[in-house]
Amino acid sequence: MDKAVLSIRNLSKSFGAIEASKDISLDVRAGEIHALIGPNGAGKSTLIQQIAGGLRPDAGQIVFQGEPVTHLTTVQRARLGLGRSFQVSAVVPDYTVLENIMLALHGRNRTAFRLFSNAFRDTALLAEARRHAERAELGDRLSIPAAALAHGERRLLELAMALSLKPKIFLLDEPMAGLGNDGTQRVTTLLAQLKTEAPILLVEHDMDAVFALADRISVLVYGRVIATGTRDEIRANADVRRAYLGDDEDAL
Amino acid sequence: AEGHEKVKVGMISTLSGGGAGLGIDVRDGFLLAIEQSGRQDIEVIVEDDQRKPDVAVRIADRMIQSEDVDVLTGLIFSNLAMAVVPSAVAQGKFYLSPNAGPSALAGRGCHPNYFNVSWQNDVIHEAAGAQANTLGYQNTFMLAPNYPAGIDAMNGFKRTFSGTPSNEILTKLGQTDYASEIAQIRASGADSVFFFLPGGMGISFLKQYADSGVDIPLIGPAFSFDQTILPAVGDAALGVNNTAQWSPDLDNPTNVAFVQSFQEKYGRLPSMYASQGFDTANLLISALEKAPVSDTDAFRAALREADFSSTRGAFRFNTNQHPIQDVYVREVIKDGDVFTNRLIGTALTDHADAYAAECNM
Amino acid sequence: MISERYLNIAIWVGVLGFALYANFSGETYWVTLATRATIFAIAGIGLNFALGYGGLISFGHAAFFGIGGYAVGILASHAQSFTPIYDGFVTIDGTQSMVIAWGAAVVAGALTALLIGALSLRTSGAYFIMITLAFGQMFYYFAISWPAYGGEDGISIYVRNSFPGLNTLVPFQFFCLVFTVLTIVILLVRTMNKSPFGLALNAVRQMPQRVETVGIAPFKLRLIAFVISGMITALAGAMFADLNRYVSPAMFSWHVSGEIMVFVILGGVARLMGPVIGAATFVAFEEVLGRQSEHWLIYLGLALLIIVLFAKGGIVGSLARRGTARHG
Amino acid sequence: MLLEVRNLTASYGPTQALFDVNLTVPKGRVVALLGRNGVGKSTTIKAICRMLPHKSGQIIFSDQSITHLPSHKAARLGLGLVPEGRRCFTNLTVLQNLTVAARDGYWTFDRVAELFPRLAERQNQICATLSGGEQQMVAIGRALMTNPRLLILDEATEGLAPIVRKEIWQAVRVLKESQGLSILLVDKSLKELRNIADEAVVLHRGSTVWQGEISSLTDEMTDRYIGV
Amino acid sequence: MSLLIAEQFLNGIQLGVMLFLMAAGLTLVFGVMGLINLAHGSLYMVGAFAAAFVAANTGSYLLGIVASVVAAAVAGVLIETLVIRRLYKRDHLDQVLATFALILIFSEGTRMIFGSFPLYLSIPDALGGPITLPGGIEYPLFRLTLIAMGLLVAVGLYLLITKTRVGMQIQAGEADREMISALGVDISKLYTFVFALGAALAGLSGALVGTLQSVEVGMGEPVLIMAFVVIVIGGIGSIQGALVGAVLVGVVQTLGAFLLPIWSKMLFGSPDAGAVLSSMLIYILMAGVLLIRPQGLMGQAA
Ligand SMILES: Nc1ncnc2c1ncn2[C@@H]1O[C@H](COP(=O)(O)OP(=O)(O)OP(=O)(O)O)[C@@H](O)[C@H]1O
Ligand SMILES: Nc1ncnc2c1ncn2[C@@H]1O[C@H](COP(=O)(O)OP(=O)(O)OP(=O)(O)O)[C@@H](O)[C@H]1O
Ligand SMILES: [Mg+2]
Ligand SMILES: [Mg+2]
Repeated sequence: MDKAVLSIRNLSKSFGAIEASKDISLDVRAGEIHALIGPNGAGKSTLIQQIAGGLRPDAGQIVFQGEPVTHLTTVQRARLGLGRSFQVSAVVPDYTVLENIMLALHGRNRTAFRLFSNAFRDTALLAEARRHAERAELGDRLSIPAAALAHGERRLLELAMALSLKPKIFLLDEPMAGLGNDGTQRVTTLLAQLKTEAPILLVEHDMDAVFALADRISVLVYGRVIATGTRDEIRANADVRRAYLGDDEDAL
Repeated sequence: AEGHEKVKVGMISTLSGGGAGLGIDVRDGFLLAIEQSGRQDIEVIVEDDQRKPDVAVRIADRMIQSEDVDVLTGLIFSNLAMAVVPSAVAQGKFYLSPNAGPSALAGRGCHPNYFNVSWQNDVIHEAAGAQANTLGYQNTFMLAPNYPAGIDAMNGFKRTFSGTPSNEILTKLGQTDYASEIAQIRASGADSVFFFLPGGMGISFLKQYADSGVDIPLIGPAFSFDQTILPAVGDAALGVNNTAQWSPDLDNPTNVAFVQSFQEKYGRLPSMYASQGFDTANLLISALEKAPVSDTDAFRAALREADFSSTRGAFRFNTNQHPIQDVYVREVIKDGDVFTNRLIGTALTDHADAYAAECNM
Repeated sequence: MISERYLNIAIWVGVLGFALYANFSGETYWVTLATRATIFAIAGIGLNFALGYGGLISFGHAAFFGIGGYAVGILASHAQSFTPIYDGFVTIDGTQSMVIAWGAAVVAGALTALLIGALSLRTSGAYFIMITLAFGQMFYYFAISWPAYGGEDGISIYVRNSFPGLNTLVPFQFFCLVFTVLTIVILLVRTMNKSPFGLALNAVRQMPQRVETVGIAPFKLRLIAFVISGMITALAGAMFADLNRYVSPAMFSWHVSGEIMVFVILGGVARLMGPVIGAATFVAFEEVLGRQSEHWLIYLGLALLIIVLFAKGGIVGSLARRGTARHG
Repeated sequence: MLLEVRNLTASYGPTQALFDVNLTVPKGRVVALLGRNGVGKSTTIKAICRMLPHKSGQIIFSDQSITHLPSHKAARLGLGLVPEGRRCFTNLTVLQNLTVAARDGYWTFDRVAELFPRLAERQNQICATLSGGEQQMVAIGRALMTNPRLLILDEATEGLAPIVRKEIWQAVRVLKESQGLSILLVDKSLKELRNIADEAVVLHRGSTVWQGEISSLTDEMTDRYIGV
Repeated sequence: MSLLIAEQFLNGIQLGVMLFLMAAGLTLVFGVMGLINLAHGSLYMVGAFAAAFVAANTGSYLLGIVASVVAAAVAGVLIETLVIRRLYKRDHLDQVLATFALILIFSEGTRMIFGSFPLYLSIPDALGGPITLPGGIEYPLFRLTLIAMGLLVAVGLYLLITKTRVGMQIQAGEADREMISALGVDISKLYTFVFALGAALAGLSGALVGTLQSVEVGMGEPVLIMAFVVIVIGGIGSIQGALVGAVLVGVVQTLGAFLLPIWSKMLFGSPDAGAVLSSMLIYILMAGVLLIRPQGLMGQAA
């Protein structure tokens, strides 16, 4: 608990009659992958959005590295080191893989408002961008526009952009969605490495991946955290099985 | 203009877009006079300004820089005249205005090469004020769009009107619905309504006024009762008194011949604008008969003499080279199937505009 | 298909060459036309910066064009009548100097764009198009009905403003000045488009939420782009005033906004030289067709229609393939 | 044979994505389209649904060439598509999404609501605000409501909770068995596909490399072309 | 005075409904199909000219109205199939340029056919003159007819868009054309139909409103801008919004033009400032509304 990088305290959010977050509290600790699972519409993406700053909670606190950030904008939070990927790929479609990553690097370095220097002049920065692309296995796709990437590759680019921000925490919303088996494998390996750099809050429906990666798991149902615990605790939890996993053992 | 005997006239007029009807009539009247003069040495280049100041300037530039015209004419609207005239006359060209007469060019901004053959803007409204006095109106409701010509109209009317305006309303330029103004007129208790709403605004207002059942008499400058517009207004305009320096039934030989030949040539009744175009051309021809345009001073003097017979009767130039003329009162009538104007009196005799004193030429 | 870079150079050389040819063959009026096209090109480049790169479809750029023009017109009219513009604890006089007047126009354009942008950028999509149109119309009606500076009659600048070392009344000298400005503006825009700012700006057009999550504020990006855009267009307005020696509310009309947009689309949206070739083509159409027939607008309409329907990416887009990748 | 695709090629502008795709979907069978990311599975499906301009090759649906038909006509012959990335009509409500293109038949709103109770709960919510999984349900329901003869599912279970996924596979099985519906599907979980598909088509770099009974798909094949 | 204000309020509402009528076709095409059609004003003009021409030649106002609808619808079908159809996939910009070109073509074409002078179209005798409303206000019958037509169109459109499948399909087409077509809806034909309907409405309103105003080339332009203002204030895609927006604009414009000069006279001794402000008023209103609600009064947040 002492090493919580991100703490969420009693967060609540409703859309009209729909309560998407109900009094949610959870911590993400240094060095861990904290998976957030739950049925569709449970409020996972809504929670991620509130942490990232896209939505304002109705009540509650978000504390990042000991500082409350609830009142900050998305941009300010991103600068503090909240690195986020989207559930629906949101990369810049006309930009090549390299350009997308360079955009992230300029954002991170706060150089985006330089009007009169060349964005691609800095060779060190370019080299770094290539490194990030390679980590996401996009090393040979550098000059392909994102729009022309297959669905799966676009997800990888999404990850590459997140990691090039060198965030203090990763907020990943379904990074495996749409990836084939080998893709899932690769991302799993990548995430396992990444957590040594920064903890990860991972939303994912791919249970193989979740159970392979997560140090701890929180289960969200109807906006409420019904359980938090280790993989085994969660796997054994009857409520979780009923609400989310289903009883069919072999599907896991 | 050295060497060649031909005289080149550049006519920049509004031939497309809103207000094109006016430009077309000025052009047709002008060309008719040239044709009737039988002079082959006058070459007229006609261009459309689309009622856009920058287009007018561009055409003027071309006529001056590349086509080397001697005389410019044709502009319909004051704002276009303000865009073209100062720089054209500064470059030594003559400009004869067949329609617009902004006060800036009549007063301090007058120029030896600028001649106005129509009227200074205020004059027609001054005549309306005078006619209002004649009719015994005491409190007139006034209506005009909110732009310089509208404000000139208000001022012109008030300059001669001896009653007190019951209300003065400036409407939005281009407004098409007048229900609100008509309600105010109805509630005002005024004994008459003076309005200046050129073009489509006037058509809309007249139709709506007629339909509203308000029966306070209207009076106004000729612009909303001209031959270009009357067919579109129809019954709604019948009987309204309006003021102009010309009327189709003015009984002088020049005018009778003009009206007849215009009808023959173009198959429609001439408008006041057509008569102005006709007069402008005749002024030019009269001056050319006395001096070549290359002899600037002599030509200017010849223009100043205004030795031509105008469709409107007596015509001479004041010190600011704007007309001194009679302004008449006309009434809208239906002559068979055709709506037109009939002369019913003279509002102002030998009238000069109010700005001449400011002009020191 | 040629590379965009060569096409760009060809366009630049083409405009300059035309003016040189016109000047030395004594066709002064053609020089004036080239000047007109050059000024329109600058206005278009201004709009293209917001519209092409930033995706900000402004239908109100006439506001900046007009503000630039009026800045020059007002300063000149005070200089002509020897009355100060402001006579409080400091005295601000009018001026007939291009450098000062154009500078004032750029500053006025920047302030106007800052105001309009700060308010309008809260909206997006068609709402943005319409709110910018609304601001343009406000300026238009204000200029028409406010009597202090001539209302609809506008302001006449009897003598063109002066520039040190030049006789601006000579059409070719004035052209050279304007063309130099165009060249500088092109180079500036090119630099800015390749800068990190350009990278972010082009991204925010396509995927604002992504730009946000890499820590760049979209609003700030857009506002800066809008202000730069307004400044460039205001500069063009100032030069237009000097070209015509006249300013009027017509500069604020929505037709002008539409025409500036036509330069951009005709030439090629988000193409560096698109507005230049677009404006040149427009001016040529206007000139050639306008002399053919009273009904030339119908031919202009048809020509525009054919270009939109069949030349995707405008003239530049259909002649040149996309410039090489940014890091090329 | 309900659907037959022969020597299909397709391009996105200058880049060719499909080189030689061949596949058949017999009546009443469930065929899985397999291959790594980017091999052209979605492109094949787009081409079948006539959403890409035709390049070359033949597409025959119930003995009729649809190679040159516009997409709505092909659809009316009985193609029901659940596209990759959901593509719900974000400005419509759930109910409107489901009914907008509905055609008469077995599937009605009530039956879809039975399959996805959540949709009935949210029937008047605008789709833009639905969660990812909820949108996926809408996309499936929407295709079912056109009562197709061939249902095409492109990653239809992406982003769905395991429990929902199981329900969908269950429903697919029911569709096949009780109604004889033919199904072409793409999914990432080979494990789950093996339980439900009859046949498999394997794509590699825009070409078909194999078609046959899914049970005869060897580990060597899956290793090489799918990656497990 | 207060009675006059009441009457002005009524005039404002009347102007509003008239604006809605003018905007109705655009609501459909812009609001629902998402197409920026600058040529809306041209279709309005086509309707007015057709009505004036037919009414003058047959002597029947009713035939004129029928002609306006038919002519505009035919023009709509032509425009849609020849031009607009190719633009749905393009962005707003190309639509703006192409329809801007259409304005030029229509305006000059009309001028070539009918000349530059305004045409005559007047209120038929049966609808002419004022009637006395309960409460003693005299009100022109024709204006009341316009109000009735406007409301009728509003209700009709509302039902079409929200209650019919066709309405849903159009909206779906706006969100994702390719997809709705892949689900078996012939969206091309549907769009042609909707565009023609929008054109017919524009033509109808051109004839009706043109009866009260002037039938001349260029009459459509102010209408176009006003129609956009109305729709944007109301919120794109919402018929109720367009109606509310139109009435708001009508009332603000009418009362503003009436009261601002009076207030300005009281405050500064001259009505000028008020007149200046009132000519900018609806644009100020629009900017104000969008600043508070960037998606219009009844639009959905994007
Ligand atoms: N703007 C909104 N208005 C109304 N309801 C909303 C809004 N945004 C989200 N919701 C609802 O809130 C609930 C939570 O949505 P959220 O996207 O967080 O789910 P999720 O857990 O990410 O689901 P999934 O796994 O399917 O992506 C859903 O039922 C959704 O419909
Ligand atoms: N719009 C497009 N423009 C250009 N190229 C594209 C486009 N869409 C896809 N491609 C390319 O076509 C190829 C096939 O893509 P497709 O989407 O069909 O793959 P897929 O097999 O469905 O992959 P995934 O499993 O990731 O969805 C890929 O190489 C991709 O880069
Ligand atoms: Mg989600
Ligand atoms: Mg795919």
